[in-house]
Amino acid sequence: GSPQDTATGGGDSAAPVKVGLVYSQSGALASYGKQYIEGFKAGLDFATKGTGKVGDRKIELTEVDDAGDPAKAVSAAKDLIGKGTKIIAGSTASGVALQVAPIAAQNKVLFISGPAATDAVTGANKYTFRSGRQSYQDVVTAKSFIGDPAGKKVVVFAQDGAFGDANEAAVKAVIGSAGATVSSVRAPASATEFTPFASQIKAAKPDLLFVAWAGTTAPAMWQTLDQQGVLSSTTVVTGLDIRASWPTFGAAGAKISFLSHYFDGASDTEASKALKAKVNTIDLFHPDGFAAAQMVVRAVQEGGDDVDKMVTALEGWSFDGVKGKMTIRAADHALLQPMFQAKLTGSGTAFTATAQKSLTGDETAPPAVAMKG
Amino acid sequence: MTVIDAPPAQVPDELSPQRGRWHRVRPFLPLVALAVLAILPYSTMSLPGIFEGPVNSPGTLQLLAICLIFGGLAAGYDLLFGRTGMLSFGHALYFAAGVYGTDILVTRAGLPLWQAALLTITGGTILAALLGAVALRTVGIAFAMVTLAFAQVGAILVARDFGGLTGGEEGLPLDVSGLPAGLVGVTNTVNLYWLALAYLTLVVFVVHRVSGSPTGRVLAGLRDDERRIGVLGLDPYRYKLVAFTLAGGLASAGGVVYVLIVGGASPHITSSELTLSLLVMVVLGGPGTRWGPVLGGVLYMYLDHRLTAFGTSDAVDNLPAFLSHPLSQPLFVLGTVFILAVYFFPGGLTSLAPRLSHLTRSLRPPR
Amino acid sequence: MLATRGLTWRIGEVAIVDSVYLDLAPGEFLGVIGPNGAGKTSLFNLITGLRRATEGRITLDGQDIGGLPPHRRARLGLGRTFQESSVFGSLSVRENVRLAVQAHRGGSMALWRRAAADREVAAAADAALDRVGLAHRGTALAGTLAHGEKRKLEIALLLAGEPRVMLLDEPMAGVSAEDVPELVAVIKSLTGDSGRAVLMVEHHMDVILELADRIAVMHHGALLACDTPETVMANPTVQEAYLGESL
Amino acid sequence: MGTVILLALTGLGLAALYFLVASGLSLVFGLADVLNFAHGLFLGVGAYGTWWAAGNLPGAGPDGFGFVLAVAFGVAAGTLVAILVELVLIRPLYSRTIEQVLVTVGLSLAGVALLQATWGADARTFPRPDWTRQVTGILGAQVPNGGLLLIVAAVLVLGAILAFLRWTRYGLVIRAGVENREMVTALGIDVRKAFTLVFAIGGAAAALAGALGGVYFGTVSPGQGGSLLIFAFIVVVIGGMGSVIGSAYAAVVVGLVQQFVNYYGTSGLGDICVVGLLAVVLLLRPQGIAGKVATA
Amino acid sequence: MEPVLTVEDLSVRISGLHILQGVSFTVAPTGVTVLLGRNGVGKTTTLRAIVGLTPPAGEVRGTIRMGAQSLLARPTHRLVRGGLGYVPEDRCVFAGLTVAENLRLAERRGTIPAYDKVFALFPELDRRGRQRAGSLSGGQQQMLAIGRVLLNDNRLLLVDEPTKGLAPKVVTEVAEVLERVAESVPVLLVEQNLAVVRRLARDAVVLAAGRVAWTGDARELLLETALTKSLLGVGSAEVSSPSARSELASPAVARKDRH
Ligand SMILES: Nc1ncnc2c1ncn2[C@@H]1O[C@H](COP(=O)(O)OP(=O)(O)OP(=O)(O)O)[C@@H](O)[C@H]1O
Ligand SMILES: Nc1ncnc2c1ncn2[C@@H]1O[C@H](COP(=O)(O)OP(=O)(O)OP(=O)(O)O)[C@@H](O)[C@H]1O
Ligand SMILES: [Mg+2]
Ligand SMILES: [Mg+2]
Repeated sequence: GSPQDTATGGGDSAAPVKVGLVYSQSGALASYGKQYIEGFKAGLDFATKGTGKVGDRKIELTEVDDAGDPAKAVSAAKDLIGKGTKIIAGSTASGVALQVAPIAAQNKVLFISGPAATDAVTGANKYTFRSGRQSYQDVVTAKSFIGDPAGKKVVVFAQDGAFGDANEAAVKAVIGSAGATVSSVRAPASATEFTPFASQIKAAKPDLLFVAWAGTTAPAMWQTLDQQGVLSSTTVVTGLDIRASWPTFGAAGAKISFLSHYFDGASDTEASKALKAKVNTIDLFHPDGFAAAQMVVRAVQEGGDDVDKMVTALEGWSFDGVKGKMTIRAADHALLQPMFQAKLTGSGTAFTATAQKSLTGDETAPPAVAMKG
Repeated sequence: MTVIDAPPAQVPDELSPQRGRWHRVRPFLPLVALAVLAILPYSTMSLPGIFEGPVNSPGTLQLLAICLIFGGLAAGYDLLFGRTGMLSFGHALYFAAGVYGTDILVTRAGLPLWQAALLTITGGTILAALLGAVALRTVGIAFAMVTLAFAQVGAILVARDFGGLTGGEEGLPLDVSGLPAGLVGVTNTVNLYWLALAYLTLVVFVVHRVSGSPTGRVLAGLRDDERRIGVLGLDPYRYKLVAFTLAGGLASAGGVVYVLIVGGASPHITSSELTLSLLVMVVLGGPGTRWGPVLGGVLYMYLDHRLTAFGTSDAVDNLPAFLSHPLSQPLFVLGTVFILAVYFFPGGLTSLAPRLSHLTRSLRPPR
Repeated sequence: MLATRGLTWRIGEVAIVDSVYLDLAPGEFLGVIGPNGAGKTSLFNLITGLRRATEGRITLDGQDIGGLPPHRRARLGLGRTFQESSVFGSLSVRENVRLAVQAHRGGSMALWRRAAADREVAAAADAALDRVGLAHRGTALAGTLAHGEKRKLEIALLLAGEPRVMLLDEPMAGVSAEDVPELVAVIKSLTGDSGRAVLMVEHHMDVILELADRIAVMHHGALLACDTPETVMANPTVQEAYLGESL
Repeated sequence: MGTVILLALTGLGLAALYFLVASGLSLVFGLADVLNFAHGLFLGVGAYGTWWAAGNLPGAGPDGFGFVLAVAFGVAAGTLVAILVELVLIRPLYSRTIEQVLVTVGLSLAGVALLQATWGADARTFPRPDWTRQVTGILGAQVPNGGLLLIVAAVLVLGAILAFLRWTRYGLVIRAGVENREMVTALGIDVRKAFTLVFAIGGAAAALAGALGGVYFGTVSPGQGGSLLIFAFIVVVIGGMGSVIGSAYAAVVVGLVQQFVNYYGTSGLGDICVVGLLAVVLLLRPQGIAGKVATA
Repeated sequence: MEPVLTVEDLSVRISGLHILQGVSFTVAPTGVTVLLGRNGVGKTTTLRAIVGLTPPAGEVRGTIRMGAQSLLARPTHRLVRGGLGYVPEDRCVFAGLTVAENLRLAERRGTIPAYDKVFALFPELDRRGRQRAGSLSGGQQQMLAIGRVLLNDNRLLLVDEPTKGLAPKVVTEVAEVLERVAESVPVLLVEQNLAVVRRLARDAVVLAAGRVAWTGDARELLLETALTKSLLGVGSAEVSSPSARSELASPAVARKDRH
């Protein structure tokens, strides 16, 4: 054989459609990955009306674990592409999404990124889409907590690195441009003792504190903010993470205003009912998997085996997802979607989130970016 | 004088001419292996269970390419650890310098690949020379810790997205628009494979030549007794620095190839865990031997990648929970395999060969 | 040739080596004796640069070498053996000696030449091994040698470097009676030819007496006497402090 | 002023955490000469053991005596694991230092993965008495009780280890055993028992650190031990290999430096300072702050 | 008399090398039995096999008995606690520990350590109690190594080249110490210094090529020129010559010619 052979995806109209799912089954983000895949399967069921087929063609899933490692994800993607897969979805971690996206473009396959929240996936290239929200949408939701930002003082507390940078930049762009003064307190992601940062925040006397913190040290961080009196002195906004993390807020939870991508009960759509029937309790990243499946079905329906047709079919498409009305913006493939404000109540290990308000996809739309590739 | 059997010659391979039946054939075996590896992509053979697809499928070639890179890296690291007895915990830094250096120069500065590669390798080598010059003022565990500290600073700089260059924890995908077309796209994975093979060959050749050279002999002496080397009239510091710099340069060259294969840089390659896994690879294969580290590196990376597939396979899923849960964690399997290897192949995989031949010899009827 | 002037090494308040004045002429064989702990090995360490003297000067051919690191001193022609054998345990006996020969032939950084192909080095190494009677053990790993064999290897390593001044630290310790004459002959041949000077610490008095032109006696770090064997042996302090009752 | 006191006291709390993690590491490294990468696993076992006991062990709970019982259970679990590890994995490899390190590396990989396989990758809420979440006002600073608890525990552990080394022969036996095991046995001492004991103590200290770290962080997660380990290593090395007192000093220095630099400097500088400190200390004094001067 | 130690057909292989090939000898219950032989013949290996210190790569066959009790396959520390004292060849003092700590380590549970006895023999050890053993001179280390075993009561002492590297005066002292020790405890001694052997030994065992070449009365061995020549490779003149000092003191100074 030739070293440059790749299997060609069958043009046969009854051949199954291969879909590769590259996501974290193990590693630090394994539980995000688990929600994603459950959501995907439920979504596939929903979008194909339980047949698992689009027309006559079966959707054939290949799941690959990337363990959160971009190198493994790239290997997996190349392997799948080599075997004739035209659609790849998944990417739990931002680093994975960013490195798989160029592979998709180079090889002209469709890539639908998953829970990875980095803004950089939006507009990455023509072949890359996303099925989850992006950091910017979080920040726009956060803005809705302070009413008119003009003249207000906003502090961003975020960890060092790209995630923190993106959040800080987004706050400056969204709230700062609306007239608020934005400053930031940054901490190393490895920090275990947060008193210095809490003191800095307190000294800044903000009207709104926006916290972007991920990782296992979050509970210690919240406790310190609480102990040093930050939570009771200002409005504190942060993203609501997966259910398993809710109890770790402890008493601090009641003092925080949450912006939420999704939580069980945030919406009451057809899709959410279908999803709930499958997974009992919907969690943060179930909707991402669900939406990805809907997009896959749409792409296959309209595009068959032609990836360019798939792209055209998805661009500008609106559909009813778990969260409500979702729109794929044609210009940069941003996924416009509703976002929520939430409150957390409860104690011990039993917490419930209740929706305060929901924002439509247009209200939280990120600014359009130019398509890079 | 005595009737005691003469001891078996246990001299490091490079430093003495080989004898025996294999005498004539042996020097050519590596060439044969190289040739087989070079034409491997033309084979459509399927090895179910070992690789996902046929040998020449892009996925398999990609996996093999990564394995080969790490084989080369491990061989380079062995120049420090196995051959000179320097325990560096910061070797990942020079590899990462190669990866990030190339990536930044290509993606952010828009340099052509060859310039970026050249600059990166030169830079990586100089970095190794400078940091080595400082770190080598200490010995033993202190040396290990100083190198670890340097590498840790590198890791922090990368993770903090210093100057917006590295992409922080999200990593930096390689901008392929300026790259030669032959290195881009899944269909061209084979070229990356050949590149990796070339890198491995280069490293093995360099390490082999260097350890067989007069300098290599000094390095071997340093491993045993540094004070004695000084008293013989050789400056231990200079020799160690040369080994350190050379190994650093080889590692950054590996980084250049790696970034092409993976198509981007991500911060976990800066972690001390990578250095630890290099150590693991070397010990797994057999430190101070020519093929041990290569084998160890290839095997380690193979397991690292393939175990994720193993963990999700049906065979594992069907086991009772107390087995299937741990087994579906690739790191659990890797760690366990590794512990078992330390136990059952002390001296590394390459020590198996003499032991096996010993076994066959003792099974053969005496003449 | 080699001279020390007021050489002193203190640890805290204690002088381990105490203001030693020594002169070694070309071709001379100077024996060093002294009770255990007198500072003989420490003196060697100062001369070869493994320890830095706290006071005093060391000169080799008139050049002050007190500030040089060990390898620079070795390159100037200073060679030594160690009291506890220190050989390269994971190398073969032959490789050990080749390394020493190579070190002597110039320490340039040859990364690409094949070491095994250097016939001159190999020949010189084999000659050195032959001289100490270890040729038949050439392929054994040095770490597995029996004690006496290691002592011989030490001497072979020294020979390979062709030093002009040799410091031997108890070369006979642990060598079986049968091999003593052989080793004595080897050491004797060291000085015979080329104006080399030898400084040897040894507790075997018969060996010292057979080999040494002069004997230096150390006691509590200081040089008690340095004279012909006859005079030294007759010295009552030496008899009392060092030789003691005969067996 | 209040800020300085607050930073100093919380810095000491952090130092106490580092010391708790480092003490066992230092003991095992200094005495048994094993660079124990599996220390993070022992931490994890201690933390998960406590967490499990508080929920499942009769009599144990998140408060009062029940909490003490839970921590005791966690420490016992950690100790047991450490003993098993020593008996099964480390003992057969004595005098093969590198292999020992490698086995502990393998163990740290496998062990953490095992914790994850059993209890999932996500952080779990850690049961802890309510007062540990409160603060105490000291000279105008609101000092978290959790940090104070760590300081008290660290002082107790330091005292206990020093007493062990000072008043028993084991310290001697082990130091000698590291140099030459064979000779220790040739003096009629069962050196293996002594090594097992050291591992047990190291494991117990680690497990206690894990449990108290759980109190401090409010959660347990499989990777928690590993992330603390790097600073513990730095503390051990700066303090001088094997000197428990040295580790204590070093922990204080590292904790305070991090805390103050993080407040007055830019973020992340604290970490770089600590790493730089390590390099400087090693270059100036390779044996660490309290390490003895090595002789040839 | 029953021998205190019986070694029968002892064979030791270390990583493929057949080092001892069926060594048999006995140690008398009183006095010094000396084990002789060239470098590398296996003397140290024999002693180490007796105390159970053969390296892991080694394999020991045969029988080693103390009285009726077999010593093979028993852990070293048990053997030592049972009264088998061992002074190793390279002294093996603990370099990082002080002299006092080295001694303290050698104390055995249940017996009162005889510090006064040791310090009487080696006052140096008392004086240097706080010095690190690694910085002791070679001779001082040897004293420490011997002192360590003498702290306890033993049923048999195995001593490997105790006079190696010692000043003549100390050699004499060590020989005297051993002589006195041997009055109460039997000693199996490896020694190269024939003067010491002559002074101490009652029985001798000569090893050659991994086997026992000769056993018998030590005096007989040292007196028979032919025997010493063939077994030990030295002329009896050297064996029986007076010490260097008396040699010098005599008018017929025979300083051998140098060339
Ligand atoms: N690093 C050190 N620290 C403290 N004391 C030391 C150190 N090095 C040597 N000494 C002491 O210095 C003295 C001289 O030691 P040295 O080894 O030079 O003696 P020596 O004459 O060679 O004895 P031997 O004949 O027994 O080998 C001894 O008392 C020794 O304890
Ligand atoms: N661990 C080992 N591995 C391989 N060979 C060994 C080992 N230990 C000893 N030998 C070999 O066994 C032989 C006997 O060694 P041993 O030390 O018993 O001799 P010895 O009679 O005590 O010699 P010496 O008088 O020099 O002390 C030597 O040839 C030595 O090389
Ligand atoms: Mg000496
Ligand atoms: Mg011996």
